[in-house]
Amino acid sequence: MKGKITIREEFCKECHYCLAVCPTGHIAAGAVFNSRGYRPIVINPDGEACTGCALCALVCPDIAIEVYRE
Amino acid sequence: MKGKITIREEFCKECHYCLAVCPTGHIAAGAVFNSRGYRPIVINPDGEACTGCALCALVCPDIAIEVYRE
Amino acid sequence: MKNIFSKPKCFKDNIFHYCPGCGHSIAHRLLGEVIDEMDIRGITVGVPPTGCAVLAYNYLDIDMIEAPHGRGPAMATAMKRVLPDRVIFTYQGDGDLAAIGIAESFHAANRGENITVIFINNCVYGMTGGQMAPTTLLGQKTTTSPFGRGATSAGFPVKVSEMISSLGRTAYVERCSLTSPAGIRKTKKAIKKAIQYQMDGIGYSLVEILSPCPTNWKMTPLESLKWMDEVMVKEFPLGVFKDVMGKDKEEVVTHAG
Amino acid sequence: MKNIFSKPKCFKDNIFHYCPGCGHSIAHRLLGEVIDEMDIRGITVGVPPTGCAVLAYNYLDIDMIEAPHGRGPAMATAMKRVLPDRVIFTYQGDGDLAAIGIAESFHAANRGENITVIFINNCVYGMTGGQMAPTTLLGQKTTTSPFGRGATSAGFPVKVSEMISSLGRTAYVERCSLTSPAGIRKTKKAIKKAIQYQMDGIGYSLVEILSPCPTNWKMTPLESLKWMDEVMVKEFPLGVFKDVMGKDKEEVVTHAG
Amino acid sequence: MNKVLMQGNHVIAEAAIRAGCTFYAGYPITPQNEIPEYMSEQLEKRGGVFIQAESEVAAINMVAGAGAAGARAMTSSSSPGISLKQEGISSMAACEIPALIVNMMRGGPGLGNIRPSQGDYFQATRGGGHGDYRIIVLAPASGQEMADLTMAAFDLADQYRSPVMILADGMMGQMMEPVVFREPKPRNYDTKYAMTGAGTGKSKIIKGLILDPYEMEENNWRLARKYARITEQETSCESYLTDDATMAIVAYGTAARVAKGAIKRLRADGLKAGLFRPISLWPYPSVALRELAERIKQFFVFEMSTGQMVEDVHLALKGSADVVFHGRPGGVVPTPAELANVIYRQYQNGKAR
Amino acid sequence: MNKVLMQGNHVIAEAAIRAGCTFYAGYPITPQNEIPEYMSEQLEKRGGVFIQAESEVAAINMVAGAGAAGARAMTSSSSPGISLKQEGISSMAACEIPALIVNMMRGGPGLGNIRPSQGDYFQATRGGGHGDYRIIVLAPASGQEMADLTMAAFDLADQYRSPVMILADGMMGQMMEPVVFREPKPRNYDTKYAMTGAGTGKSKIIKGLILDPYEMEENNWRLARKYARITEQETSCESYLTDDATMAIVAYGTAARVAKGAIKRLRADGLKAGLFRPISLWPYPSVALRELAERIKQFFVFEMSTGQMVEDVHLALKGSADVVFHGRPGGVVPTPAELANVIYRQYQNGKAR
Amino acid sequence: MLVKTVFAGFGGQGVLMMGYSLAHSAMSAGYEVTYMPTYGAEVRGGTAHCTVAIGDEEIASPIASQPEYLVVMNGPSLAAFQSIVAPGGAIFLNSSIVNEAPRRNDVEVYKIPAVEFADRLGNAKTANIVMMGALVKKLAIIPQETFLQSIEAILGGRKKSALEINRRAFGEGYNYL
Amino acid sequence: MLVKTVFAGFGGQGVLMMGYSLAHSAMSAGYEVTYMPTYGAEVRGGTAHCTVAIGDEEIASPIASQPEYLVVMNGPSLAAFQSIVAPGGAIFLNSSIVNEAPRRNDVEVYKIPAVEFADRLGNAKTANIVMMGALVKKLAIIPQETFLQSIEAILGGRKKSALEINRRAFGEGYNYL
Ligand SMILES: Cc1ncc(C[n+]2csc(CCOP(=O)(O)OP(=O)(O)O)c2C)c(N)n1
Ligand SMILES: Cc1ncc(C[n+]2csc(CCOP(=O)(O)OP(=O)(O)O)c2C)c(N)n1
Ligand code: SF4
Ligand code: SF4
Ligand code: SF4
Ligand code: SF4
Ligand code: SF4
Ligand code: SF4
Ligand SMILES: [Mg+2]
Ligand SMILES: [Mg+2]
Repeated sequence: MKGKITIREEFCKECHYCLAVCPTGHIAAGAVFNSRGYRPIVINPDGEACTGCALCALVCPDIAIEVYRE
Repeated sequence: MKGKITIREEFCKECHYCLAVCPTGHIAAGAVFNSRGYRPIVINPDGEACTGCALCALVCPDIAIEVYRE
Repeated sequence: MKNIFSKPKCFKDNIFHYCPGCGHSIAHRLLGEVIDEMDIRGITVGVPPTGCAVLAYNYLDIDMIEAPHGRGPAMATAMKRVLPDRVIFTYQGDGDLAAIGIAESFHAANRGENITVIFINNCVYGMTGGQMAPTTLLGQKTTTSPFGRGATSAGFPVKVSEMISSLGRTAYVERCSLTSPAGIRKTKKAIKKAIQYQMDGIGYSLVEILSPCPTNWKMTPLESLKWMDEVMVKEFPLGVFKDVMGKDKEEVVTHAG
Repeated sequence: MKNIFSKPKCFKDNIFHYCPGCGHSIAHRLLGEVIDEMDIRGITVGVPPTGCAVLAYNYLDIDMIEAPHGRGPAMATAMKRVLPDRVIFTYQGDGDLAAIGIAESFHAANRGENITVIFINNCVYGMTGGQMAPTTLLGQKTTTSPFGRGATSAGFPVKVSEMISSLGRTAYVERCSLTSPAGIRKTKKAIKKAIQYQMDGIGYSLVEILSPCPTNWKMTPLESLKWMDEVMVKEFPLGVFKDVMGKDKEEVVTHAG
Repeated sequence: MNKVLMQGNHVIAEAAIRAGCTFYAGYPITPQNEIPEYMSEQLEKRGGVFIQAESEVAAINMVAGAGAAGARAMTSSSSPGISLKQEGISSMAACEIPALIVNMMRGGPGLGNIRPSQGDYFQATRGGGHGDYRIIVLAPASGQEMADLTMAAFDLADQYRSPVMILADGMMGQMMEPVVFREPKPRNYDTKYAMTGAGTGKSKIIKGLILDPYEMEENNWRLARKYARITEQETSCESYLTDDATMAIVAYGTAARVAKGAIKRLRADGLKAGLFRPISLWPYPSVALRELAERIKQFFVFEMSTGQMVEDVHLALKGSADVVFHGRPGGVVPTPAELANVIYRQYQNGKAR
Repeated sequence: MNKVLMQGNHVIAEAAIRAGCTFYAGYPITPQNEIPEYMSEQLEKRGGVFIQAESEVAAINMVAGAGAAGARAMTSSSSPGISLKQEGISSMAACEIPALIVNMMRGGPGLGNIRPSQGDYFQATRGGGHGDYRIIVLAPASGQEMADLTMAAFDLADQYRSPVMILADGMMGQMMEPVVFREPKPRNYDTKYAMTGAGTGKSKIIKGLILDPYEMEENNWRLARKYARITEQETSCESYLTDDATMAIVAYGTAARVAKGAIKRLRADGLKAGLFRPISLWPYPSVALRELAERIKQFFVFEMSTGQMVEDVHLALKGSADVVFHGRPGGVVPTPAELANVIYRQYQNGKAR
Repeated sequence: MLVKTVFAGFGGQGVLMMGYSLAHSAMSAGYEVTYMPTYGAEVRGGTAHCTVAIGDEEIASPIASQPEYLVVMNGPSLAAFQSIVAPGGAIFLNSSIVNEAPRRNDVEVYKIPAVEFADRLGNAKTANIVMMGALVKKLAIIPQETFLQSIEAILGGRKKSALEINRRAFGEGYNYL
Repeated sequence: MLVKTVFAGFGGQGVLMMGYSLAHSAMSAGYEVTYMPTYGAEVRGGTAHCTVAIGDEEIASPIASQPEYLVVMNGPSLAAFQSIVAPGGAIFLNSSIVNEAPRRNDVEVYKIPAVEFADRLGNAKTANIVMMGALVKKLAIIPQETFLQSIEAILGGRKKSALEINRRAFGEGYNYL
């Protein structure tokens, strides 16, 4: 694993911009509502590994994703 | 004489635009103040005859000149 | 002999309150002549500005409504929308149009209101005593630019015709000058065309008229004309900036006539 | 592992009040990143608008002063003149900048004030619920153009970058878009350049940012991005409109990235 | 009679159109956006003119133009936007141009917030603009009154050639209530002044500029006489349960509604409270209030502000009765129970019984 | 002490610069053009910033920006231009930004004329803008007071973080009188709020937006307490020949000057007249007036308007004395003799003797 | 009589429509009525709510301090609003989404699996109408048919089939309690 | 003591300067003083005028209703202002330009051929100073030298020769009466 993301669930607003840009399909839509009525994204159990490319964070309007790389 | 002008003396404000454009030198600066403190132009005793070209009236800001032609 | 020149029929016979050599009254007369020739006195409503020409209704014998400083185009917009078959024009100075009224001017033009704007550019706030206007030339001394207009603090002169003609829905924009018989004739033609465009529903028209303000320029009237021809017109080149019915931009002539 | 992406240092850690997919918060973040990278938090004063971004001070941890709707450029003008060594920017929506604030925007630009304007073009009045903006596209339905914006009554969309760049004393004007990672990176670069120009005393800079407003466009966030790339950018082509330090007008690219 | 459930903003817009309003210009601002939104659709459909102005300044001057051109015209805004219209309003008063201006007040000063408030009373009734002028100010307290007063406003505007303001607030604008639209009066006023072109007759001028001070003075007094006439003839108010009351709440608009609710509770608790509700804020119903003060000696002025109308109460009563002020500014609408508590505490020691 | 003969407008401008004003923004309008004209030359020469704004709206917001940035800043205008500044003034009051605003009143409403008038009293003292706020309003009646009050205004603005207005008129602005410029106080106020960048410390916010109504309410009351403090501490007035007077004229600014002239004549004719002259119009010197009314029972309010300040007189006196109003609106400045005649006729039947 | 009901949920759950339909039908049933929505930017993203007051005389304030009824469409709204319900009042929970139980024990609680019902009817968007069925029944001041006519008047020229689904959704809620 | 003087003439005749110099010198001489010019657009084209009030106590109004003195530089101004002069007052006429005689016979009239004097001094623009010489003499409250110092203070850094001409112009007027 080269990269890793953490999702700040209360920040996510379910816009799915990150989903659309993640080159590895590492992210998936969520199903559980947070306290603000949105379903934050989750790590896609079927997706490929995160490369730490940070594209998801770059397009995320809500600074809901933090990215780590080795 | 082809043309003629009449000067509305109370209207004239002594800007001398008309003097500058009259092709025949028919107009001259005046010397007598009107009630508003301006010295209206006069017919130039030494000038040529008026041709009725109306250039003076065209440039007069104060509609102080009426022009007649035969 | 036949009278071939006297005041327009649609004029009241009052002595102008303007200073000697002022261009406002020439512009008024031209407007009057156009109204006479087009026979539209009865259907025309004018919106004079706050500025030296605020008293235009003392001369033009047509319906006129005073606009708060700069707001003529907003008023005219509404009047034309309410009375689309009337001829509605504003008459505005450079302070009125390009400073306090720039928003209303810009947006009425941008909407393409079918009105006519007669714009008197005299590089200065005449009525209030010669302060710097948006159109004041670089280096020009006025009562609020005592060391001459400096670009760093006041910017370059605003080019109204250029700016307005760049807006998509304007129909006709021309800049004229009152310094010569030819310039005056051209100005009249431009006013007539502008109003004709309005009557034909072609749309927004603006005639910018370079006009002397000897008083605030601290020049004699004749010096003023010379300054206009030699200096002012360099910054404000004459010509048709837009004509949706003709070629889009005629050759820009830099001298009157 | 090393954290390579989290909120800018000059940010407060509040959840944005913006709608899902709104571009405002991306623009905020980019600003924050630029402030971090240039290390200017301590000398920067921001003027947020009246508009959805009115609460920008809840996120950016810098000195900020609210401007009445549209008046940011007037405020910023004064602040920069009083504090020439500070970095002063306004942040404005399309209603704020091009409707109510067009006069202040136009004249601050015309004076060439050495400030930076971050201009969020989302084709709509976001905060008040989606009314027509000066930038609303022809045919676009909004709550005050229920039949679609019609040119005859509302005119064509106002092209802010084009207009501002035509003013003599503006230094740098670029239009960017937030629809893609490349667009976002380019936007950040533009913001940085704009502020750099200010710090170098080169003069007035404006970065227009095409930004999604899914709520008022009545689209999902992803639909919004698509609409921007396919429709909005046609009316508002991207590119550098003015750069007094580089070539005067770069090739205008019509798609983000 | 067709009762409809409608939001206050829509009620005003619909009533205006029914009253013959054919011109609307305005700039969005919460909490009155539904007025321009309604107008944008309905005026377009029903043959009128809707313009989303570039600003409130432009809007008021458009309305001046439309009104001067003979149309029934209106604009609407909320507090900050109304401040921007002040030069225009002063100018319209000077030029005697009829029009309707709606202010759906919100919390102020400055940007404030968008909640219901009554902080613009001074501005509305004292001329936020410059110079000696007044405009008629009407304060509806229900959806029905929104409809009725909107129609009345156009008539008053025509009759007195004056701008007329409807002064309400976010709650009045947003709340829905059942409303019946009455038949408007036919527009039967002299509009000879209208700027429609001189035709073959004399040309007309509409202007506020009068350079000669003595002429201007005469004009100011002429306007003052008009204002006196309006004061005599167009003052309106409601008295609610004042016949047997030992104290009266004085409140208008939303505050008056809350007061009515409080009165029920107070009466249940044994305090004979009544309500004096000005409907016309200018002209203020001073005479009626003074008459009431012949019997009632305790007045409790309640406003959603830090205290503005209370000055008119003092001016009317000139010390002839006790006046207590209670204010809830900033966008707060207290509940009837809250208000009743405050009043009860104020008067419980038998003072007002 | 150097006495100079200077026009009122210049006096204000010079006093401002001496008081440390380094920023001026304004838009030309008669009769105050000499202020921006003076500033354009002097601020440039003396290291300040002069901006001829594109409008009064821009000017007031520039001044807000400069004031917020920590500069002593001012703007000036006359009636119509002041109307345009109302949103900005309300916003500055909300944001608590100190600055000086000068209104050289002219005849109104609307375009009116450029003669001296006092028709903007309501606007100045009641908040022409929206929401619950007040600004301090000072009314000089001489060139010397123009100088002194301008300096005082900047101190008050700083002390209370509030816009302060000098309310005068065309005559005060145009007239020349000998003036001595006193040494201004050093500027010794907390300016921690100023928008100068956060440095390495906490960031600051200046705003008027408070979305939560209860928070806003608390803020409104906080401001109200500030206004109460100002009322307590900053009220000022002059009493002239009131000690033995049987009646007092109440007048401010130019009207008060005329009144002083009238008083000499009246006293010569045997009517013991005095003058009560408010210097601070807001806060109004109600307490002092009330005290005077313990002895004097006849008040003659004279304004160059159709009657505005007279409301404050009524509010102060609450019926405890007779109040007669005399107004000369529209740009008329009556002579002392004219005024004396009117007063004499009013009181000659022994009523006031 | 004066009955106040607060409706609360996420934007998009048809919360304002619930309030409007109640107010409309109460008006049709001859009552005085006010309806007060949340408005302005605060609607954005957050929860939406509205208040309906129904009375037999003029209603003083359209803003509920202590509503008798609270209809709650999601968890956060329950948290935000449960405390304001008048003692002895009732809370209607959209139990398909709200998992939490109210903390209040001085009010009645009705749990309606509205989304399940709606899903079964083939239109998840009618969950709000299901809730209305339950509410209208308990309110017991508006005839069923009056309410249904209001709904139809409000939806206007919608498709017959859609109206039919609404009727059935209403019935489910009505009959559930 | 309270003396009011009105100066009137065309713009360009130095009317405002006359008033200003009088006010300035009266101030230097220790009096209370006010100076009120015409202002605004009305100056344009028309006649200019101003009023100076000199007193030994605070001056109530700077606007003269019945000035004791009127200094008139041209015909139209005479027509406009002669009626306001207080009975027993005086009118100073620039008789080089004003041909008309005042209608008033209850005031003194001094005719000063000011332009002739000024022309003879080589500067027609000093006609106003000539008039001031006459006025200051008749006023008899300001020492000659005080007035001349005021003129010099006002004209500031002007050329010595120009100042000298002013002194002589003043002297001509002063000695003429
Ligand atoms: C709101 C407002 N601001 C300012 C003024 C003062 N004012 C009157 S005319 C004018 C400017 C005149 O200049 P311009 O528009 O160029 O017209 P000009 O007199 O030069 O023809 C100004 C500033 C005013 N009357 N109203
Ligand atoms: C003087 C004034 N007029 C109107 C408003 C209401 N208002 C607030 S924001 C706004 C427009 C917002 O649109 P925009 O500037 O495009 O910003 P966005 O929300 O789209 O980012 C309006 C009209 C106001 N607050 N003040
Ligand atoms: S960092 Fe790159 S790979 Fe990892 S989740 Fe984000 S977009 Fe996908
Ligand atoms: S881009 Fe951000 S806010 Fe949007 S879904 Fe992804 S994590 Fe959530
Ligand atoms: S009409 Fe022609 S020739 Fe005659 S005076 Fe005029 S300009 Fe001269
Ligand atoms: S152009 Fe007209 S105003 Fe000028 S001098 Fe000739 S006649 Fe007189
Ligand atoms: S001031 Fe200038 S513009 Fe005004 S009337 Fe005089 S010359 Fe004309
Ligand atoms: S309304 Fe539009 S601009 Fe405003 S926060 Fe929502 S998406 Fe963003
Ligand atoms: Mg001009
Ligand atoms: Mg926008």
